[in-house]
Parts: sequence; C-alpha cells; structure tokens
Amino acid sequence: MDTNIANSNLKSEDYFINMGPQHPATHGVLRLLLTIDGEIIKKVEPDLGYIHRSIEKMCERDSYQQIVHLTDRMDYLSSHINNEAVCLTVENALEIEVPERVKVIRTIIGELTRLASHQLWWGVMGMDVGALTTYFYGFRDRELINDIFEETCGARLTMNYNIPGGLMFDIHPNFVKRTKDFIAHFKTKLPEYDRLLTGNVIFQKRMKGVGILTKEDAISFGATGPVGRGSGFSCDVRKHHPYSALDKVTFKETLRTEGDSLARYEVRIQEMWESMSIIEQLIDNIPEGDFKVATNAVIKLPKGEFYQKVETARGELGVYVVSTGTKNPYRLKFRSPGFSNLSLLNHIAVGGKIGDLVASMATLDIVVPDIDR
Amino acid sequence: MNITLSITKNIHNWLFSIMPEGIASIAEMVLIAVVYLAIFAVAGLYLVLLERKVAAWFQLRIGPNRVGYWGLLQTMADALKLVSKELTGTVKADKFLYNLAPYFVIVTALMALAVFPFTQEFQAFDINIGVLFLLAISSIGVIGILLGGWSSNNKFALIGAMRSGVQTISYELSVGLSILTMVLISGSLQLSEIVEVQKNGWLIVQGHIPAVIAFMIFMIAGTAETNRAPFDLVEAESELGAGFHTEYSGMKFAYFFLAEFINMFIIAAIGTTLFFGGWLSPFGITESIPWLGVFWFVGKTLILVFLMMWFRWTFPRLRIDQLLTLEWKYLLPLNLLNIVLMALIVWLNLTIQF
Amino acid sequence: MDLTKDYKTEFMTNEGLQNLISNWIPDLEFTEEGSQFLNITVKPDQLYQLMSQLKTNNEANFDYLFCLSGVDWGKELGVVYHLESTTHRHTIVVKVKTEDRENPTFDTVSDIWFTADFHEREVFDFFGIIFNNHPNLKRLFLTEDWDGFPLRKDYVDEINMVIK
Amino acid sequence: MSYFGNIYRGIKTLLTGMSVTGKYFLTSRKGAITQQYPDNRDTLKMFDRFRGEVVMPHDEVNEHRCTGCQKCEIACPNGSIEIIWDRQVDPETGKKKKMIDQHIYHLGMCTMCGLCIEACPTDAIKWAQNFENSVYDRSYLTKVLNKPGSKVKAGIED
Repeated sequence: MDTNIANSNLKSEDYFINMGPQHPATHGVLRLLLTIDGEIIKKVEPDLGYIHRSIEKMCERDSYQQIVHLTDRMDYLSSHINNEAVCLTVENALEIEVPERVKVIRTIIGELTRLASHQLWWGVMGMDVGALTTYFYGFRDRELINDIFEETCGARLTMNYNIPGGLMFDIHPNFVKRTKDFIAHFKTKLPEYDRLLTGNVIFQKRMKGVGILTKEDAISFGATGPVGRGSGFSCDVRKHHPYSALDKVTFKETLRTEGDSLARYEVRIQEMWESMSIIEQLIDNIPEGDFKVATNAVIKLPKGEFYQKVETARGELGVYVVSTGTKNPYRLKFRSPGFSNLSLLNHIAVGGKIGDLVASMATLDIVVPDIDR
Repeated sequence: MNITLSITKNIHNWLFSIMPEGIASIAEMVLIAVVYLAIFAVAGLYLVLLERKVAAWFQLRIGPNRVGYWGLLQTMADALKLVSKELTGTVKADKFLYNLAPYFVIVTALMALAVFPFTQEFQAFDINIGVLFLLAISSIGVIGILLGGWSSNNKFALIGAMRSGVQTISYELSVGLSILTMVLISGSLQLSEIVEVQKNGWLIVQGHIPAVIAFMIFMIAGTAETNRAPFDLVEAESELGAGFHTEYSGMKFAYFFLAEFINMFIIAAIGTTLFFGGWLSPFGITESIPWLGVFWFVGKTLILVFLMMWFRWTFPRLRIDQLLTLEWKYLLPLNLLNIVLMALIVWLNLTIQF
Repeated sequence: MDLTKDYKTEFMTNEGLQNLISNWIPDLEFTEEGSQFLNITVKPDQLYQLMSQLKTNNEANFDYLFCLSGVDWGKELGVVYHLESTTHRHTIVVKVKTEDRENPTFDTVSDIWFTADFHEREVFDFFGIIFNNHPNLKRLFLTEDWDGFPLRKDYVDEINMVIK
Repeated sequence: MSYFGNIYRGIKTLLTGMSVTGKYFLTSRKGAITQQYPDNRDTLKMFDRFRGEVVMPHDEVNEHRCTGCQKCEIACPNGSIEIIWDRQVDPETGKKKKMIDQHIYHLGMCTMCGLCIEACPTDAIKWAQNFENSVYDRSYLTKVLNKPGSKVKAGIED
C-alpha cells in the first residue's frame, strides 16, 4: 500500500505538525516537529532552547555558594537533589566531612522531593491520557509535602536549603511530626492511585506495549532513572554510588524488563513505596549535632576535575567541574537526566499513534528547564 | 403542512381563532421555536454549570462560586463574555464553510429536542417516526464538526475532524442497533407511544436481560456519539490542543460548546424515553398530576447525564484504534446477538409485564 | 532474566585498564592527577578507533556514556567523555583536544552511543566543535543564525552577559 | 470464553475506578482542598521561615543594625542589593565611620535564595512573610530598606 503511493506519480508531501511550544502535553515550552502519516508518527524532532538560560555560563561567573541556587531552576521538581549535587561536589573536592545529621536530613528531604515529583508526574500522567481527576488527587498529596518544605526551608519549590558544608538552617521542630503524618496519610492514598488509574482497563491498553525501549537502547541512549529502570537498566545512583545517608538504608532498586510505558509507570509507583520506606527508616533517628560545618567565606576548589552524580526524580544528574583553583569554576557541566531521556523520544515514538506519543512522552517525565539548562 | 403541534391546546385554539389557518400555524411554529430556543439555551448553560460543579466535587474542589449565589450565574457570565468576544479565524480558511459549521451543529442539536415528550401534553412534534427522526438528525451534527475541522485550515483541527468522522459513523451503528432492540419490544417508532407502552413497566424491566445489555451499549455508544471523555478524541486536549474547534472563538465556539451539552442531554433523554419510561413516574405514584411528568422526565435525564459526567471525570481517553476495536469487535457483535435475543424474548412472550 | 547478574563485578582497577588500553593504541596519555577517574588523552585522529574499542572490548565494555562535555581550555578546545561500564562498573574519562579554534573537528561517536547525538549537537551549539559523520549536526538550543559560540571563553556579548 | 472474560474484567476495573471518584463525590463537602484566597486573607498565615521579601527591621527609635559592610551585596548572585554608603563622623565617638545612605533592594530581581541573610554578620536584614508583591509598575519593586532618617544602632560593629 505504502509502496504503491510512493511509486505513483502523485505529488505528496509529508504532513508536519508543530506540537508546542505551547501545547498541553509538552509540559512547558518544548517544541516537537512531528512528521505524521494519518495518525501514525513517522518522525519526532524536538526543538529545544525556548527557555535556555545558559546556567553553565552563569556558573562560570558565580561563586560556589551562588551556584547552588541556580540549580533550583534546572529541574525544579527535584530542586533539593540538584542543590545536593553541587554541595556534594564542593564538599568532596574540599574533603569536608559533613555531620551525620546533615546527611540524614538531606536524604529525607531528597526522598520527599522525589515523592513530590512523582506525585506531580502521576497527576499529569493521568491528564495526558485523558483522566483529568488524577491531577487533583496528585496535587492534594503533594501539597502536604510542599507544606513540609515551606515550613523547614522557607520555599515550596526552589528551596535552596543546602549550602556547601551543610544546611542553611536546622530543621523546623514540626518537621518530624509533619513528615510522619504525611507518610501515614500517603500510605492510604497510594493504593487509591492504583485503583483509580493503574488497574483501569483503558489505561492498561493505552500503556502496555507502547513506546518500547530495549535494555541495550536504554544504556546506549543514557536513559536513567525510572525510564532506564523500566527497561531493566540497573542505573540507580543511590544503589551504585550511594551518597549522603543512602548507604545506611535498605531499599530495593525497582527493575522491570518490559521497557514499555506501563513498566516505566509502575517503576515510579513502586519507587514511591521505596521512598516512603527510606524516609521511615531515617525519620526516627535523625542524629543530634550541627547542621553545618564552617567553610571559608570564599570557597576555592583545588585545581583539578571533579565529578559527582546523584539520583534525581528523573534520573542521573551529573555535575562535572573543571577548577583552576580560583573561586569560580572554570567550566561546569550539568549532565541532566531529562536531556538524555528526551533524546530517545524519536526512537520510541516512531510507528505509534499520536496518542501513543503523548502517553510515552508522559512516562519519560520531561521537565523542560532541566533540558534547556 | 399538517403537523400536529400539541404543546398547549389553548394557545393553539386562540391562534387559529384570530388568524387564517396558514399564518396561524406558522405563527405557532415560530412561537414554539422561540420558547424551545430560550428554554434550551438556558438549560444548556445550566448543564455546563452542572458539569463544572460535578467535576469540582469529583476533584475535591468547590467549583464556580463567585458569580451569583453559589456560582449560579457563572455560565451566564461566560456566555456574555463569549458573545462580546471577537470572532477570529485563519486567513486561508474556507470562510463560507467555516462560518456555516457551528450552525449545523447547534441547529441539529436543537431540532432533535422537538420530538421528545417531556410530559403527556408537552411535546412539540409528535411524529410517528420519532426514533428514526432522532437518528437521522443526530447524524447530521457530525457534518458540522467535519466542516469546521476541514475549513479552519488548521492541522490539529483537521485531525480532530477526521477522528470525529470515523468515530461518529462507527458509533451511530451501535446507537441505532441498541435503539432498534428497544423498538422490537415497544413495537412503535413514535416516542409518545413508546412511553405509553411503558405504563405496564419500564422497558428496561419489561425487556430485562437484553434491555440491560442494550442500555449499557447505548450509554457507551451515546457517550462516544457526543464526543465526550473517554471518547473525546475529537478534542483530545492533550493530543490536539482543542481539536476541531481550535480556530473558533467567541459565539461560534459557544455554539459548539452548547451543542455538546445539548447533545449529551439528548442522549440521556433518549435513554430515559426508551428505557426508563420517559415522563412516567415510578409505579404511577403521581399519575393524577400530569404536569409532574416534566419533573420525572428531567430528573431521570439528569441522572443519566450525571452518569456520563461520572464517566468523563474518571476514565482515561481511548486511542483511536482502540476506539474502533471497541465498536467493531465488542459492541457491534454483542448488539447483533442482543437483537436476536430480544426478538426471541418478544416472540416467546417472556417479557415482564405488570 | 536474571537481573542480579548486573552486579557481578569484573571490576578493573585503573592500572588494569591502563595496561589493557595502552596495548591498543600507542602514545595515549594516562593520568590520574586531579581527578577521581583514570583520564586518557587521545589524538583526534585516533579517537574513533579508541572509542569503538572501549565499547566493544569485552574486558572494558564501556557501554554507558554518561557525560559528554565540551571544554574550552583557553588555547585548546576539547571534548571530555565520561564512560562507565554497566557490567563491570568501572569508569574512565577520555579527553580529546585540538588547538584549531577556527575549525575544530573530531569524529562523532553518536553511532557508538546514541546519547552522543544530542550531546554532540549541544557541544556544537556552544563550542562550535564540528563532529564528522554526525547524522544531524545543527544548532540545538540556539537559533540557526546565532553568531558565535557562547560557552567559549572568548565569547563576548556586552548586552546580555552580566560580568561581575 | 476469554472474550467475555475480558469484557467482565474490563468492566470491573472501570467500576473500581468509578468507586474511587464516587467516594470523593459523596464526601466532597468536607473534602475540598481549595484555598479560598483572597477570602481567607485574615486567617491565612504563612510559615515563619517563608521567604517573601527581604526587610530591614527598625526599632521604635528608628534604628537599624546595618553597618554597611556590603557582605550581602557580595553574596547576592543577581545583584539585587546595592548599598550606597558614605564615611561620616560618628557624633558619639568623633571618629569617621562607614554608614549607609541607602540600602537598595531590587525585589524584581531577587530569587529568594537567602544568601544575603546568611551572610549578614549583624542580622540587620531578615525575611518577611509578605507574599503579595504584585505592583502596577516594575519600578515599585525597587525598595530602599532603611527608613529615612534612620541610623545604625549604637555598638554594632561588623
């Protein structure tokens, strides 16, 4: 059929569609150039840069304390973990040992961040496949985490709670109680997520076998986080290169072998359970001690190159610092998970329908500022 | 022209007494049209409000509560806003078809309303092929959507329109066949007579198993026919932006929007008439007060409307191929089986009669 | 499928890796100074050969390119590749440099690791480094008509850049 | 028979989903999570640490704690803080001393990172919880934190 049309003398053109930069499913200002044949996707070409702020160039001008707050604006849903990545880089380079208390608090808030990010993703995921109510249920639970952040860190999204050497201030007295309350609340709500969306026959049909990514391709594309793990690529930085207090807790790295959208979806749902378990292991025994160690007012990293990776809600965030021994980094590169994950969109979407593209893009969980750093 | 308009005998007689026959019947038709238009424009707006309130309650929200007491004037304000908005369009749009499309949709939606018996006397248009008329009218609406999507010269709109064509044509079969199942048991195409038949028990009770199956198929197909979630591929917000009405603004958009809600009301009204006894009260408890029929009719219809809203705010959207799979592989074969079953039941006199 | 198999370690120390890799190509520079990983500096014309061997060799098996960054070292422009093996869990850094600032050119590795496709476009966008045989080398973030390469050290934009 | 089994299982999952939303529908009266802003402005209380804007507290005799050391200005990543200072003769000691003329804060450029408040050695500036910062003109967002005629509290040295 196809070849007949191709061989005929009829003049035919590809049908281009501009999805975005303002489009409900592209979660921000991502623009996708689609070539389609009826409903079938023939090619997806992302066009980036609509909100590029050149954070890497700005970092070359800022001091190490100031860099931290810029990372809030990259992947704003894992802002705490991004902050942590920069702080860990600086602390490792200076060979500062931060107090146990700091490590534990960082880990707890990091996991709360992951939970909040996955809750938002779940809500938006449902919306992308057309179930609008999930959005509000996801946000209801995320609001509680945001309240915890606001009370302790002073901000709900761009928290900037980490500084090189520790934390900006100690946790709020209510922190432990609020966190426990939240865990107790969310344990009753997470099964509801499954009942509402996961089990739904329409949802299952929409997700199963859609956007398949094999393990080899996942590794080759550098797909990390739930995207990689949904394909069976064991890429959890928390497991392989534990940082902060993550070496003291036991948790399971969720791995699935199917590599389809449903696998990526279920990895995230499972990760929420694991994150809650990590928080539960730590919340009752936050060690006493200082919340920061004194650093010089002007931090100068020794000459050399430093690399630190952490696991954000989206995957592996790498911070690569080239230092010449001055108070500014000579070159600072963020290896952001969203960037690599987006690059495989064309690979998994070709041959599917427009609805499949939206569904698999939602399971990639793209945050555009993370890509347009 | 000898159509019986039986809405109120008094006005009919009065009009015919003061005017010659031809003018009087035209005047009566215009009068009734204006009354229907006014009632259903307002009713449509309140359906929108109901949808928004119901959605809010499903979603842990409060819903519109600023304009008027309890937000009751919210959709009125929206309509005023839409009327006062500029009508925009694309440069290369096919202007004639582009402007025509919304009227197709809204006119067919309003026309279908004419044949419903809201209560014994309250029916504009009691034709003996009422059910057939409904099916015919409801299939014209899709032409408006196709025209709108095609003439907008917008790629998203075109995809939406093509989806709409595929979807509506497929699901009309199921709507038609499930209605046919009920016609088998009622033995008439005239809506007022279908209601009369149900004085011995609503058809969903009379026809028991096949009627329940027919009702389920009718609700699914009816939801699809009105392009509502989970079958809202035509609009598919997260895929196509706004689908076929992407390029419409102001009042033309409002026509599409209103038509969607009136269509939803029509599907629910057909369901009420065919399955739940129309304006008949349960067990005849208010038979002595005829005008309460309107209350029962609207009440039953709203319950079905609520069911469709419940679907919408719970389920994810189907994909286009799954939509067709559902119709051609599940609903249609089941429907055909169901007709045979119903025919057997009617033939062997296994219906339940009170 | 046994997922725990991934954890089996045939981890190679930096010396082991150095011994292994130095057999393939002569005159590679190895250093561990000022970095937590083993650094290899390779000449541009040997880059592709080294990279494909790093991926395909069973003992090395660096199948995961986790970071690809362009760096402007002042006089030289270069690219730094961070590689990890998902089976053996060892890490290596490969650097390639050129002094040609007008027309810096390296071979692409996007056919070895698919992720390099986007990363190399990013490097091209910000450093102006051209990758031979890249399937789709054009600006990724910036507009097609952008003048200059912003992350180079000699880039000046007096209007938009705030210098402290 | 798996054909009918599929239909049965499918409908069951759909009804499960509807039961979840249905439950919330029935309890919607007390379950609403909407914040009725601005109706609840009287009862709305922000958390103590909430970062709304930077302010400089003054005591009742119009004295603040800012010595004009400019550490906040250096710490700020965006240049949101500008300090205009002067060396003036301290009337008490008779020595020349660095005094602020204006502590200018550009709220429109501030990213609420909190580094200035961390850097301040004399706790002269702190966070206020006011979050209603929208104004009709951008220039209103540039604020002078020290009040007119105010001076530094005696005995505060950096």
